[in-house]
Amino acid sequence: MKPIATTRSSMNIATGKLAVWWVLVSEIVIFGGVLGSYIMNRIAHVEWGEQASHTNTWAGAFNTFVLLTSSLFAVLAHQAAEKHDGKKAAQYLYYTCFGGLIFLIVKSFEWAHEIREGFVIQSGGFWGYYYVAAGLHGFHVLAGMLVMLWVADSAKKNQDLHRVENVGLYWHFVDIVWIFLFPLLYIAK
Amino acid sequence: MSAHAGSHHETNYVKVWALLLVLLVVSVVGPMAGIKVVTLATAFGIAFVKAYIVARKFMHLDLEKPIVHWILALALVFMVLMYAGISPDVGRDSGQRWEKTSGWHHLPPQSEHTSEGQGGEHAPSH
Amino acid sequence: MANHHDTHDHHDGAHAHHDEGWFKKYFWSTDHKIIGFQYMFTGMLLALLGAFMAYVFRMQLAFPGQAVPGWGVVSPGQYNMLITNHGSIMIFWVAMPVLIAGFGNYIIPLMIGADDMVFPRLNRLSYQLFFVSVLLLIASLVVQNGGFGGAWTAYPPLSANKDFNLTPLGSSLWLGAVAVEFVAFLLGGINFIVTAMNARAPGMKAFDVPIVVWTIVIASILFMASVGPLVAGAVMLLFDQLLGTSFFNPNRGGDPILWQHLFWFFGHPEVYVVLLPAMGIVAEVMTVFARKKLFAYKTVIYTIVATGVLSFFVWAHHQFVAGIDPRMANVFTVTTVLISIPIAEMCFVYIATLYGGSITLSTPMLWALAFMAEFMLGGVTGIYLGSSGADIFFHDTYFVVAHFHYTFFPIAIIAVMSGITYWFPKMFGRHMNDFWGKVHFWGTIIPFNGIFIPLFVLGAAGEHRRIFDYHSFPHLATPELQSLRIIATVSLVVMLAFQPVFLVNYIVSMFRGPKADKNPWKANTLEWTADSPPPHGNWAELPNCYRGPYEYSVEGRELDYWPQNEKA
Amino acid sequence: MLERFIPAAASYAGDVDQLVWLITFLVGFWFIAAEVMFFWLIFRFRKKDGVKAQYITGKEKHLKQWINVPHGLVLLFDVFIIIAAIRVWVHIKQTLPPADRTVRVTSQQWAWTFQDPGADDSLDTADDVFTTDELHVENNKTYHFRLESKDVLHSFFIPAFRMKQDAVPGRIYTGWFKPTRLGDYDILCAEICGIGHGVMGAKLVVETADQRATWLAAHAPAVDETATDATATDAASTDATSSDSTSAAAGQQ
Repeated sequence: MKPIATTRSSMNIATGKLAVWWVLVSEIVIFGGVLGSYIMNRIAHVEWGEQASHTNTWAGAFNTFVLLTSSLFAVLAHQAAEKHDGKKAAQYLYYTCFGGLIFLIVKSFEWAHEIREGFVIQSGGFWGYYYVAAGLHGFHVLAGMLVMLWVADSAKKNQDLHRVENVGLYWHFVDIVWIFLFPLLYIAK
Repeated sequence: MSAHAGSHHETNYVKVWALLLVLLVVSVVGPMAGIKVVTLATAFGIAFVKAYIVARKFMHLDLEKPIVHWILALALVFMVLMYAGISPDVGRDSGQRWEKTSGWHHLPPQSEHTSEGQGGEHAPSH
Repeated sequence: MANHHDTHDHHDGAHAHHDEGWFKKYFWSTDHKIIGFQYMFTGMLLALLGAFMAYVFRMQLAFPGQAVPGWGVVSPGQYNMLITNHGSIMIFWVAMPVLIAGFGNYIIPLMIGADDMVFPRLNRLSYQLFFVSVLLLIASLVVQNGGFGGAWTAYPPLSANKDFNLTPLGSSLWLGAVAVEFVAFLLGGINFIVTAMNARAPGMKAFDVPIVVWTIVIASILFMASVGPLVAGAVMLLFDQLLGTSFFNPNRGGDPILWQHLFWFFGHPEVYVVLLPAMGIVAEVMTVFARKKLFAYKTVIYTIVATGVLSFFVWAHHQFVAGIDPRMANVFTVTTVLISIPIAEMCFVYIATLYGGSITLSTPMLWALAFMAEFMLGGVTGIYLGSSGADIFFHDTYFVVAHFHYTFFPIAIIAVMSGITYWFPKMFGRHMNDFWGKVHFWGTIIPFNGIFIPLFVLGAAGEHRRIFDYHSFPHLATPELQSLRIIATVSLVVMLAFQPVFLVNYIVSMFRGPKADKNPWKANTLEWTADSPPPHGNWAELPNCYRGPYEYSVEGRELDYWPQNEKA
Repeated sequence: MLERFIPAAASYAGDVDQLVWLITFLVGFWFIAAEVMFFWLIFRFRKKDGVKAQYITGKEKHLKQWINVPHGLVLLFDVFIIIAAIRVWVHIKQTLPPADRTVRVTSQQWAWTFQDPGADDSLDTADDVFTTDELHVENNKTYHFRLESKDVLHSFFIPAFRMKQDAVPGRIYTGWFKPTRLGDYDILCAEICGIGHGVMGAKLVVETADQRATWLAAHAPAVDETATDATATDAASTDATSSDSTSAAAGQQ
């Protein structure tokens, strides 16, 4: 059961949404830590460019496309939820999840290929950051998908529709992180 | 949320999405020119534009309360601060009265001012 | 009472019934008060462990090489393990859980007039993760090759490479424990912040919120905004340990200085993360027992915010001589010394609050006043360390140790004791014994100064930290300095000998103490309008708020207090 | 104040001591003022029967001054402290007076190795003298030191010089000191470096030119060779070390 506290809104922002914004703050600083460390190291190490040249730009670009598209579905789900159309919202959420799934599949093929080529996490400074940053991001994609499936499940029954927007906010954030990871890990060579 | 339900519903999300895809294409094609400035502008400049569009249109930051802008700005400012405080040590090869040794670069540096005067003594690692 | 409990039970069966089992009531509860207790008791248990470690290594320092009663002969590896875990336990597993999570959970909903945290199940998960981190920590101490001994700062390459630290399992488990603990506090912190922002009683505006809630929320925000890079850094360090990556390995392109920055970018705000809640508790206690309105409430809020923001600009003063670019030290000297301004302002305001009061020296008030008196010494000695020129000498000497114990001990023990004795009647519906409370107070405060004043002197003599035996250093092995070490150790033993007084008083009072009514201290804040102890759901009818929290001795009123929920 | 415990044996040790005095006076004043005020208020406003506490919001001008004036003064005192601290810092850590002699200080778990330039006063020549855990320097000469670490962080701490600098693997740090007082002093490692941290000390001997000449003569080539061998074997594990030392010599600006 929910406490009365949860239903209050002294700031005039829904409690769940406010919490998601704070989650995003904590995520910004986590990814900020990784990416900040990566960028300053990258500037110091000219030779990392050579290591970076082995990444597959096309896989990265395709994954960017997939995440942007899934973000579109997430926002369409939110739109549907605001119109109290839980069924449609759930439908869009499943599309979003499907996008996440494709992203992870592409990612795992990419990694499998790189590992076969001998580029593992110990192979060099760049590869360390490459696997940590992308891995951390991939972990967030996976977590987002699981939460989204759970939200979609109740949205189907027209319950807790406000959660559709909250999980969407999180998904867009994960998308934004990738928008920065893509040039940092794939384009800069 | 529901108070402004009418206003942003009409945002054409598909159009925003299409714009994002165009930007994506530019960010992939731009760096192919191989000019450093163009690469930086297209790859990283466009990343900021894309992030801004997603935050504004998909996350509806344009309709969000000022407090949300403040807390996000807080996190971003602290990250800039962190970068500014750390990069003078980590992002450079040498500074006042210190320098990193050759082991620093796992692979040989290509153009490093600090390696001046070291002559051929690094030959084994080249 | 708690009529909303039974309205529906299809969401979460665990709390639909009042006849919950013992396990569900105390271990699987979503009640913020129970979770607060869980944090508090876990923290207190670990404080005993941390204190025992302090006892062992202080004995070793006073009587080097002799078997310590209760431990045996201390080897160098054990000594490093003891100091490392004493530090990390006292900060991460005592100060944080007791001050922020313990008090925060217990008092935030009560003080803002809510029936619970906004996310009770997230709250439970937060404690469970914290508990996992405790298990990991304990495991790290007992595994083969012993616990981690690279200091609580865990600087690589020492921490990153088992060939250097010789504790392959201990260091990874320790690091994992710290990382899990951070995640637990992130979850808890989100809960605190959102609860205080959104779940306030009707009529309670931002400036009607008691200082202690403000401080815990600001502290949670500081924690959240600073810990991220270290979480990332911990993952990277863990990979360095386990997979042999080279994030911090200088021979393969990494940079050990990066870890130092990531650590202190978190580590310095962390000081304020624990300081602020302590200052908040002191504000509550001082106003109640001086029967005084807080001198300039808004100024206090502004100084809290200013301190919080400034605390992000000072971190590298821990690294002045650690190999950072010397030019950066000038920037950080300026910011560090300037942070004394909001903190000094806050102290002045607290002192001024006493002016015109009617001060009762009850046990909680004694602790609160002792906090101020002792913390000021901790504060001013920080100026020596923040001034880059003087820090060249003082860095990593016992002066630093004495300085931060003069801040952390008031924070984690004195202010906590103040809070425990102050809220005890609310928590358990009974009073603690005042006489034994005062015995414990004096038996703690006097030896505390006996421990750390000699350490200031030792630091000034150039005694460096984390050394198990000073025999190798002729100028530090003099009888004069050794006698100072013995004074410190004897004081510690005396202080520890007085702690059972508290424990017995605490436990006996919990069951046998005289019954307390709703508002024994005649305080204003909302928690005193609930039953003692408050039931699940806190109030039968949630209170409204009509005024600020510190309206004591208002002119023209018969009573010298004016509860926040009282209509005119 | 510090001199009560350890002699000041370097040219800039006095500067640090003066800075410490300055800080002690400035913050000591505030500390005593605040504590006296604090205890006086506790005593003066203790609970008395029939006396009610006053209602003070803190907005009253004449009372607020008691906060604002100290506040401004703290800021002023802070400025003094900052200026003094930065002056000392810049002198010790940022300026680099011309060297009479340069030594290399190499730290490792758990020993200090010192490379003295020998009679020709130039580093990395055949007559260099290697010593372990003992550093000989000549009084009243400006020394540069090149600080390196082979494995983990160490810290080169000479209390009598009021000098401390961490040795970071992968970095070379250049510092300076000028001994001004004859005698034996401690060199400490002030950064935890593993189980041997507690025994990682060394002896610093400040001596006259004559004494140094005698010492050099006694430690000339024969000893030199074995010492180098010992260092070389130790260094074998870290591939970077050999090139480190050469780059250090060459990188002298």
